[in-house]
Amino acid sequence: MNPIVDREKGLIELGRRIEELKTLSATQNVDLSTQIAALEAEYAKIQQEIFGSLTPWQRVNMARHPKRPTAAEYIAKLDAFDELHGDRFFRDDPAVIAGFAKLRGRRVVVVGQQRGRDTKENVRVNFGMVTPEGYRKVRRLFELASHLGLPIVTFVDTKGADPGIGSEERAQSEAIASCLYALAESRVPSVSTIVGEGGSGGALALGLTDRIIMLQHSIYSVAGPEAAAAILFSDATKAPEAAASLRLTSDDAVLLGIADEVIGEPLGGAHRDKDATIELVLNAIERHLAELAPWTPERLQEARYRKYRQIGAWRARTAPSEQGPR
Amino acid sequence: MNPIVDREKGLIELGRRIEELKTLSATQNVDLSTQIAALEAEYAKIQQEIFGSLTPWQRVNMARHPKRPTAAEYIAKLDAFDELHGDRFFRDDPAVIAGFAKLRGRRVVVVGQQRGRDTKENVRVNFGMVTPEGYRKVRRLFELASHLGLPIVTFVDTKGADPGIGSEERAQSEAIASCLYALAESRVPSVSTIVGEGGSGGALALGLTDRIIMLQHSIYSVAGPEAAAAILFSDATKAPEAAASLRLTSDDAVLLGIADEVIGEPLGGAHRDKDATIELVLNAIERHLAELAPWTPERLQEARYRKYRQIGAWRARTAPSEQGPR
Amino acid sequence: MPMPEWLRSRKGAQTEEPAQWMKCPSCGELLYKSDLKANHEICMKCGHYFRMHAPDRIVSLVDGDFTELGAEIEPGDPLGWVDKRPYPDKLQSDREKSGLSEAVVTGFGAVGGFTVGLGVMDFYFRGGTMGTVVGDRVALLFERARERKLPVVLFTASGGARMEEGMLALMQLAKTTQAVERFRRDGLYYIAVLTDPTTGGVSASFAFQAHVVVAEAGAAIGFAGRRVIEQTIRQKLPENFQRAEFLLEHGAIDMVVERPKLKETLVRLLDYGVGAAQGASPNGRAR
Amino acid sequence: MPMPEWLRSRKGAQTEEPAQWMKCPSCGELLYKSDLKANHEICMKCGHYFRMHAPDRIVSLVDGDFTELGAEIEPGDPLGWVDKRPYPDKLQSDREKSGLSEAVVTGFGAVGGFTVGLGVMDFYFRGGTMGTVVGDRVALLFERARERKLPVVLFTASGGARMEEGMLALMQLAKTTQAVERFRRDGLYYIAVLTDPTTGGVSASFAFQAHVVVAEAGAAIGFAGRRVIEQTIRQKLPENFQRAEFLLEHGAIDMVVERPKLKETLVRLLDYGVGAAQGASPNGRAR
Ligand SMILES: [Zn+2]
Ligand SMILES: [Zn+2]
Repeated sequence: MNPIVDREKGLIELGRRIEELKTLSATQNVDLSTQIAALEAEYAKIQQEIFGSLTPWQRVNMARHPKRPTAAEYIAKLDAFDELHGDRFFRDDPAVIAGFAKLRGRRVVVVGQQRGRDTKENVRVNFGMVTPEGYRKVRRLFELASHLGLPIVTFVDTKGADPGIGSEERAQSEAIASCLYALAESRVPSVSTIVGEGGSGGALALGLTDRIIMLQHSIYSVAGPEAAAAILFSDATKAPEAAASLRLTSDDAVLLGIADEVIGEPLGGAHRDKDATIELVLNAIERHLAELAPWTPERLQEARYRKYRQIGAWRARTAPSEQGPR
Repeated sequence: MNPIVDREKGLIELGRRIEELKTLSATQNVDLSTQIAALEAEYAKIQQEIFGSLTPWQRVNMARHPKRPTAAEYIAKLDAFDELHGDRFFRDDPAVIAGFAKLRGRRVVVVGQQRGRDTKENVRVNFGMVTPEGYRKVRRLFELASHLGLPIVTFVDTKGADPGIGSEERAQSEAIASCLYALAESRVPSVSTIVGEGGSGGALALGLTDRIIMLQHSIYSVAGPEAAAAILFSDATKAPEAAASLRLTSDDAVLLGIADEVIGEPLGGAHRDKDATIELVLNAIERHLAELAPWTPERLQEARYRKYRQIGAWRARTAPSEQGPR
Repeated sequence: MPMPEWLRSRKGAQTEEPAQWMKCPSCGELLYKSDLKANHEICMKCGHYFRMHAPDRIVSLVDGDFTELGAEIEPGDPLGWVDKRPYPDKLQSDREKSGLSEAVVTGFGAVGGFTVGLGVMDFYFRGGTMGTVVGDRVALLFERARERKLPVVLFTASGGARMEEGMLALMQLAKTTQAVERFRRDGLYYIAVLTDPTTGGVSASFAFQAHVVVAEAGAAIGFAGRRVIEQTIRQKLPENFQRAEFLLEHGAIDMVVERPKLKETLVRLLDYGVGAAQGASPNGRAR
Repeated sequence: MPMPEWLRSRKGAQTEEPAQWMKCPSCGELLYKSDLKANHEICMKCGHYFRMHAPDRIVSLVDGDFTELGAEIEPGDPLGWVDKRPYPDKLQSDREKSGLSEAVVTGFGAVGGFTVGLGVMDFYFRGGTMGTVVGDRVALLFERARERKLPVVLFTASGGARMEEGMLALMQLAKTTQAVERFRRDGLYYIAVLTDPTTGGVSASFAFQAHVVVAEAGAAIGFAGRRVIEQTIRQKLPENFQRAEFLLEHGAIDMVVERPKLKETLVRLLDYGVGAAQGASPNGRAR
């Protein structure tokens, strides 16, 4: 069970009681305003206590919250969407939703990783873990976008690429490497938004973009906190510590020069007001696309190159140079 | 049983007797020259009778002769060969042999369809019928050649693309279409040689080249004679008639403006003198490559476009034009 | 929408003696032709899709008129082919039955306001097989659309390359591929719509070289024919094998569209690509 | 061939106190180090491939000297990472053990007469993991080779992205991919040699972006680690799973080469591509 879901329970129960009192007050024509105001104050206090400041591990769980809006929900709010399927080779991977779309009237190619919203959908989309077929569909759509001159919009949400036998047999590494390559060579503007969990190379395959937007409680991580704890702390239960060490929050992403913008979430998380969150995200994407629209392909490629090139080089104070035999 | 193999039997027996007499003459020191000369004259006469003029159907069977040199044998006579494997997606198809090579010192990418020389090899190479994985390896190597500026040399020898369930599931049509596309967009010289059976789209996938060479008894056909007979004559035993109607010989290919050169075969077929045949083929390929080497990519593409564009338009006497509503 | 006069005249013999009824090959129901046409040529009882004649398809798509291209390119008999009948006889009887001069009609028209190069193959003419004329007309369509910087929409319906033109027919795969490649290299936009059936040489060339590959619901699509595969593997294939929906699941095509929604879908697909191309700087990459 | 002086000095601590014997982890045989080295670090008894140190690999490949590139790019501790030990301590001890400052050595040298940009990863330094320094050095290698229009040969050996550098390590997949892409876009030639093990972020970026992907015999290559997969599927994997030979069969790599033949193979592969490029007019297409 997701710890955030646990903590929410009392709050949700309190909210229900407030609603009940309001209904009672209206239908029975009794004045309960004092009681209601008291409960509302308590609600706000508890909400602030729980969600006012979240630890990294809590934010990981917020990013994984089962009610959190998924890629499909963002895509549903676009002005138009026509899904395109398949890698042309092997299979259509339902863990990737992709196609032509209009975002605030602008024609784009959109690609999203789809986490399941319930068990049935999770089985269908493999818990949002994309197979090589899925990445090859992604690559195909990136190349299509570049060919037609359409900007690329991605929604990132996966705990990682599928680690199954079939995925290894069908060259998962090559599939991810090809997505990265297609984004690197693309000649159109691109914006990725991390809407939930940005897990490792399987997430970055959709993320080598001109701009990176993160939702406040989304995460971007080199490895899952559980895996990192198991390997580095030799103790999988130390995931909360690992989550803190990994510096995987949206705030960290800004400090480390990776995220270009963070979209605030309602207190309690994006799922507490899906429509407003989605609205903010789409506005932000459109703002970045509008800014990039006049750029030439050469300028886009040069800026993108510099963006990722400068992440690193932590001790080198002088410009790198060649050194001969010594 | 291949009818040509049947007809050869008496001749091979006669050849063996001549060899025996020669050995006897040498070891026993008896003069058998009269007998030998007589048998040799008979050999030549029968050979001329059998092979002097072959019907189209006989040439089909010559093209399918189990001892006929295969792609691997041509490739073995190159100056160097380093095989490259795989489609990067799914499987390495052994029905395609492909890699870097040197042909008369010239660096090339070579791609050949490999028919089996015996039952065991036939099982391994699926009787020379290429699967989508094989065509995707081919496409990858065409693109590699174009990127590195290496000419493309292909050896065509297949009764057709694999018609199995798996091949349909993995989009055989798309795989062949992509090979054709890769040849059309390639910016390097390309020469295909039909060394045996050039069967339908599965053969042409390696054949949209700047130059087309055919061995004398190779065939290039829109459909297998058996299939054509079954469909058009409603009688699969009419394959000989269908073979004649299909105009599938190398002579036809020249008359129809498709083959650029035909390499003569020894009387009795290429397998009667493999080394000499292979030598002639490699010389011809090198001659065409040398001619094309100084051409710019633009000139190559333009000439290639015209080559295939002009095949057809049989009744149009005037230049095509648009016609409005009438 | 009325059928343009020129299209009516092309349909020739067929429209002069119209049979009132059609029998559904799937459920056996007798259907009024006029009702069937009003229902997009889909059986009202069982939903079976009748194969559409090219002129009917064109009329169902274009906003108004249609300017034909390459009608002068007419078939010959390059190989002097005779099987049970001479090839020219077969061509003549298909011409009379269909009112068409060959198995594809190509030209320019507007679809939902977008002027496009439009090609429609007709299975009723020699099973939609591709000989030199189909190759020439398709190539010409891409060449002229390229000159005019217009997108191409191509409806396929084909049993493959036409045997009666031998090697020449096979080479049309090369010709059409080159025309598509040159067209795409200029950054132009190509949508293929695969209808029942799309197999063999057409499937293995321009059908799968489009940016977007749409299939009509239920269409049989593949390289090898169903019977060839059944003979090879000596067992019956499942009913859905090689159907559009099967291909969608196997990742081979972009979408399956029901016929009544085809035009509106095409208009949306055109809008994405054409709208983009207006402000685009295509990069010359092909795929 | 003698080890260049600068390389010997880099190996530092390791060469000062040389143990005479090595125990084969596969068959348990005790092997003289000098014999092992003469045998390409392959167990004389069972054929087990010992993982090679980067300097040894470089010496085994280059004709003469090697000009190092990017040695000044040294690791920091961008996240202030502490698990059981602080990250700087781990770096320091690996530095002492390996004589290397990071998990990759990059530079220029001649291999069989062909001057190339050469990168060699070292599994003995932090399991060959890629942090910002590996990313910077690899990107710099491709940038400098691009300026000099030289081919690149890159030996991978990596457990993936380095966790101790968090998101920054992940972003090195993007950085290196861009450098490879820009390099290839200029028509230049890149050969990757995948050695044991090549997994995770390195496998999913520059390892599989080469024109020719060679694997050393027996090398484990994959995206997910073997243990992760076994935990997921709750069963043991076959021994050959994710081995170079397995990948060859599944079409993922171009060739499997035995270590003693590696140099001669590379020289031939370089000859094809470099020889061609001299007279070529590359078309700018990437793949
Ligand atoms: Zn019906
Ligand atoms: Zn051993």
